[in-house]
Amino acid sequence: MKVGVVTFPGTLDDRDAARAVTTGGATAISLWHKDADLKGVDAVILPGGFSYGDYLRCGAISRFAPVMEKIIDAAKGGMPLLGICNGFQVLCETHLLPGALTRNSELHFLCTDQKISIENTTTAWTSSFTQGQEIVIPLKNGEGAFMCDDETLAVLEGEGRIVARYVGENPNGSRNLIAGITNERGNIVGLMPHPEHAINTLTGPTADGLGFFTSVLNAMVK
Amino acid sequence: MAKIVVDVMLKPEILDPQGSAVSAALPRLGFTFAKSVRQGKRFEIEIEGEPTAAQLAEVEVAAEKLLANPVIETFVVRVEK
Amino acid sequence: MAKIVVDVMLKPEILDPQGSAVSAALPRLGFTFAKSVRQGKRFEIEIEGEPTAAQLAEVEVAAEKLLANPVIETFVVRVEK
Amino acid sequence: MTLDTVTVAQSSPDQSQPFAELGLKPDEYARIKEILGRRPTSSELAMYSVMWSEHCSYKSSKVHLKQFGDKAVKTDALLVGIGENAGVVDVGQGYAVTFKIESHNHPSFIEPYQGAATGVGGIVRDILTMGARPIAVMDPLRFGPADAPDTRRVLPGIVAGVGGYGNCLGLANIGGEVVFDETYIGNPLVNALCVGVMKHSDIKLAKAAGAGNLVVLYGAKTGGDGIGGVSVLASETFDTTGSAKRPAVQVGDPFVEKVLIECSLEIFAEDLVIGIQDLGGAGLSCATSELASGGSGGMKVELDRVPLRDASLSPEEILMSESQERMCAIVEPSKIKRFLEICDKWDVTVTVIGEVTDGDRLEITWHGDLIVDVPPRTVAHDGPVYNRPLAKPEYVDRVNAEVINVPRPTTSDEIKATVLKLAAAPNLADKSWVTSQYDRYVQGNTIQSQPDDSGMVRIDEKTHLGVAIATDANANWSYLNPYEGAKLALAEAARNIATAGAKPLAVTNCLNFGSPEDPGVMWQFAESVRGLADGCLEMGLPVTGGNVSFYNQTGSVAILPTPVIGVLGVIDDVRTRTPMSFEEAGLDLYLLGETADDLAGSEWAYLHGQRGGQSPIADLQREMRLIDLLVAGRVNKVFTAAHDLSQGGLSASLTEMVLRHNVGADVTVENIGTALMSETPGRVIVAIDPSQTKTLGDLATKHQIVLTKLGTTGGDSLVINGANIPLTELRTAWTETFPKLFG
Ligand SMILES: Nc1ncnc2c1ncn2[C@@H]1O[C@H](COP(=O)(O)OP(=O)(O)O)[C@@H](O)[C@H]1O
Ligand SMILES: [Mg+2]
Repeated sequence: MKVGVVTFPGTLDDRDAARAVTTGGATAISLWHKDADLKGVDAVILPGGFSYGDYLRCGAISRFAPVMEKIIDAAKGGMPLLGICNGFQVLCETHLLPGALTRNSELHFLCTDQKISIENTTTAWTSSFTQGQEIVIPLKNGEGAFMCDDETLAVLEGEGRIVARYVGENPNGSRNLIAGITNERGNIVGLMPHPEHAINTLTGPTADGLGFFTSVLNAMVK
Repeated sequence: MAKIVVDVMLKPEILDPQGSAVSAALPRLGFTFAKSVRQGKRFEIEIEGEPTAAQLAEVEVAAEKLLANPVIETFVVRVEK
Repeated sequence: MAKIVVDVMLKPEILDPQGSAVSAALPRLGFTFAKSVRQGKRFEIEIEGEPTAAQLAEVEVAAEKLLANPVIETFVVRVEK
Repeated sequence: MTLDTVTVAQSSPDQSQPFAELGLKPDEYARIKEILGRRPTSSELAMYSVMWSEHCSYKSSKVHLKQFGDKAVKTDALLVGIGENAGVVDVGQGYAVTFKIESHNHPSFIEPYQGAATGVGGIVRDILTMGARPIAVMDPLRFGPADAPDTRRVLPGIVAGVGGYGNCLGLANIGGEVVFDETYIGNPLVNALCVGVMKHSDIKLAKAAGAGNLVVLYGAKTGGDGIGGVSVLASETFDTTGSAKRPAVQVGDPFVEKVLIECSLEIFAEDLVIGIQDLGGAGLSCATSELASGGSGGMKVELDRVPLRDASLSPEEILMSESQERMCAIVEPSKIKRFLEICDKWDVTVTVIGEVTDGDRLEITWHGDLIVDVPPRTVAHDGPVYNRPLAKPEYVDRVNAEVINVPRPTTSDEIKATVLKLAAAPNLADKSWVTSQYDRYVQGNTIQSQPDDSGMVRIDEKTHLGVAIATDANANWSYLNPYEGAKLALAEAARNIATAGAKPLAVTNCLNFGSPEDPGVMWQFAESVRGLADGCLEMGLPVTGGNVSFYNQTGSVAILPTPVIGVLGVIDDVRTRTPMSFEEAGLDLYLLGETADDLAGSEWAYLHGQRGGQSPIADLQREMRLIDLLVAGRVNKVFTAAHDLSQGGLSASLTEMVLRHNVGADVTVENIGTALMSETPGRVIVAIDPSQTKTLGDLATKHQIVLTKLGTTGGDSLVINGANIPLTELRTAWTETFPKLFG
C-alpha cells in the first residue's frame, strides 16, 4: 500500500510522517505541493508544520496548492486522508472537515505529552484501536483549539464523528475537548496531536501513535 | 494610489482568547474604560489609482476566499483616504 | 453603547512577513488588484455610553502601553458608529 | 544628495566625515585613510565602521582568544577550526557535526520577541553555511530578578521569540538555561546554540575563488533593518536615552528562513557552490569582504542589483543593512542555471550581483559609478587590535575574604524546608513553562531534551549514532574567580554530556561580559579565556568556535562575567544512553565524588543574599576520571540512571530525579548541614540494580572516584535523613514557581 505524504513550503513533520508510514508497514511516497498528480497513492497524509509560516491563518494559503485539488477529489471519492496538526488546519480550511482551529486559550505554543481517548474506531485511521482506548502522544501547536458553531457541534457529537478527545484538563480551549474529528464517511480524519512522533519510546513518549498508521492498511478505497 | 482596507473579526459567538486576554490585562494596568475587547485583523491593500466598483467587488471575493474564514470570521471591505 | 476601534499596523519600514505572504498568495489565486498588502491588528473596544474626550485619551495611553508595541508598530484610535 | 564616489573622494580629500558617529575612533579613521591613500567614500566608511566594530572585528578580545589556537590540543576530530562560520567536528561513520553559540543580548532587551527570534535565525544560518542540515537548537538565557516587573516584560517575549522562530524552522529545542540575577536586569542574555550535521564531503567554506565565478545573493529582499545596529549597539555602551539613531530592530521571517534552508541544502546536494556565506551582522559588507578575502582574487559587485524592500535605501545603507534570511554564494557560470531553477522551485528571490575577478580589490559600483574600491582583507581581517588595559578589580579580594553565613538545616523540619525552598527557587524550579513553548519532537530524532542533563539527538537512524550537547555557565563562581569559573563551567558541561554516557569531543562558547573599556571587566574576560583555554588543553577538547559579547551592562554596572560553555559529545548508540532518572523501586543510589563545604557562589547562599567566599578550584583530572567512569559504566550497562549535581547541590538533584518519573527515594547523608546544599563540583548520583554493586565498586576504584551509598529508590516521598517530603508537596513547590511569576 502506498501512502502519500505532502510537503508544502514550511511543512516540518513530513519526514516523521513518512517514517511512521514505513514503520506501520506501508510505503511512503513524497508529494510536492505543486504536483499535479497523486503518483498512484492509496491514501494521503497532510503532515504538521508551519506551511507558509502559518501566516494569515494556519493552512489558509496551503489549501490552494495545486496538489490539494487532486487530494480533495480523491478524498471525496473515499480515499483515506489524514491531516495532522497543520494538516488538520488545512482540512478545515478546505471545508473537507467542519469547524476551524484557533489560537490556544493560553495564547502560546504548547508542546506536551498529551493523553487522548479514541472515541471512534470505525474510521480509516483508527480501526487498530479499541473504543475508549487512552493513549499518550505529543501535542505541539499554537492554534489547536477546535471551534465550530453549536449546530455543527451537535451534528459531530450526534453522529459520533469525534475521533479523539483530550483527557484531563483542556490543553487549549478546544470545544468539547475535541482532539480530532472525521467526515461522515469516516475516510477523512483531522487530528491535532501528533501520532507520528509516538512510534517508539526512543524518540517519542510512547509507541501509541503507530495505530493510526497500521489502521490505514486495512482501509481500502471504496 | 489608494488604500482598500479589509477588517476581519471573529464572529461574536466564537471565543476570542486574545481579546479576552487584553480585556483582562487592561484593568490590571488601571484602565477601566472597556466593557469588552475583541481582537481581529486589518489588511491594508494598496492599489494603483482610484478603486473601481469592479475592483472592490474583486476584493470582496478575495476576502471571502482567502483573507477571512467564513466559518468563524466576518469581514468588511472599505476604502480609506 | 459605543465602539472604540484601535488599528495597529507595523511601521512602514518594518518587515511584515504576513503581509508579504498574503501579497504573494493573491496573484496565485488570480487576484491582481494589490500592489502591496500589510497586515495589522484591529481591536474593538466596547464601552458604556458615548465616549468622552477623557476616555479617548485614556485609550490612547492604553494603546501605547499595551495594544501596540511602539518599537515596531503605530496605532490609530477612532470611534466607530 | 550627490553620490560619494571614489572620484569624488579623491577630489575632496578634506571633506569631514561622521566617523565618530559610526563608532570609529580618530586613529581608526586615520588608518583607513592610510590604507586607501585617500579619504574613504561614505560607502567605504560604512563598511569599515561595521566591520571594525567590536562585534565583527573582535578588536578587544582577539589578543586573548589567540590562546584557543596556541594552547590547542592536537586532534584529528577537528575538521574545520576557529575562523570559519562554525567549527566542524568528525563524529565517525563519515558524519561531521557543526555547532556554535551566539549572543543576541542587546536587541532582545529592546524588542524581546524579535531580538530572540532573529538571534535563533542568525545562528541557524551560520550552521547552514557550513553545508550542514541544522537539526537542533538550545537557548541559554539570563534575566534580571524573576519578580522584577521588567523581567515580566522581557522573559515571555524572549521565550516566545525563541520558540516562534525555532518551532517554525522545524528545529528541535533540546535544552538551554534560565538563570536570574540582578545584574541582568537592564541587559538580559539571549544566547542561542545550533547544531547541524553533514557528511564530511559536504563541508562548505566562505571563499570566493576563480575569476569569472558569479556572486549570487539569495533569500529575503534587503530593507532598512538594523542599519547601524552592529556598530552602534556593539561598540558603545548600551544607553537607551542616547541619540535618535536608526531603529535597530530587525524583524525575522522564519518561513523565509525555512525555505532558504531547504533550498540551500538542495543546492549543496548538487554541488553548485564554490563558497558560501550567510548575511548576519554587517550584512553585505561582511559577506562580500569575507568571501573576497577568503579567496585568491578580487570581487566586483553591482550594488544597484540588490533587490530592495525599501526603494529609498542609499548604497551606504544597503551595505550596512542587517536584513535577515539572506545568503551569498559563489557559483560557477556553468552551474548558475541549475542554481536559479532550484531557487525558483522554492520561490526564493535570487540575483546575480557580481563576479569574482583576478584582481585583488573589492570593487562596488552603484549604477555604474565606483563607490567602493578596497583591499578586502583590510575590511574583513585587518581591523584594529587592542591590548586593552586590565586590572584585577578591587572587589575580588574583598568578596573572597567574606565568610559565608547561611542557615544549616539539622532537624527534619529544617531539612524539609530547605529542600522545598531550593525546589521553588526560580533558578532551580521546573522550567517547563518555558520549554513547553518549544517543539522538542520535530525531525523525530530527539533522544533527550529538557529536563535531562544534556540534549541528545540521533544522527543516523540505522546505526543509532548520536550527539549530546550541554551548555553551562556559573556566573557566581566566575564573579569570585573568573579563571576557575570558566574551567568549572567547562567541567560541568562535559559532565552533563557524560552522565548520559556520551564522550565529550569539542567545545564552543559565548563569552558575555561588561565593557572592555573597564580594566576590571577586561581582567575578568582575560582570566576567563585563560581558564577556558587551559581547561580545554587539559581535557583534550578543542575549542571549535564561539562568540564574544561585550558592553553588557546597565549604566556603569556590568553583568556578572558569564562565559557560557557548550560541550558536544558523541555516543555510538543512543539506545544505550544512561537516563537521568529511575522508574523503579528497589534500586541503590550512590554518590560519585566527594562533598566539601562549597557554599560560596551556591544557590543557597544566593537565596540568602550572599555572594562572597572562594569558588571551588577545578580538579579536571578528577573530572576526566569521572567522565571515563560514566562512559565505561554506560557501555557496560552498569547504571539504571545518572544525574549530575550542580546548582542547588544534592537537594536539587534528588528533587529532579524523584519527580522525573514520580518514584521516591530514601537517602541518608553525613554532615547534612553542608551535604544538602553544597555545590562541590565533580559529583554525580547514580542508580544501580543491587546486582551491579561490585561492578560499580570496581569502576570507582579503577577510576579513583570516591563512592558513597546514599540510599534506595521507591515510595512516594523523598526521605532525607528521616525528613519525609511527599512527592506531591515537592512537585507543587517545584512546578508552581514559573506559572505564578509569568502566568
Ligand atoms: N531556555 C531553555 N531552553 C530549553 N531548555 C532549557 C532552558 N532552560 C533550561 N532548560 C532545560 O531544563 C533542564 C534543567 O535546567 P538546568 O537546571 O539549568 O540544568 P543543569 O543544572 O543540568 O545545567 C535542562 O534540561 C535544560 O536543558
Ligand atoms: Mg545538569
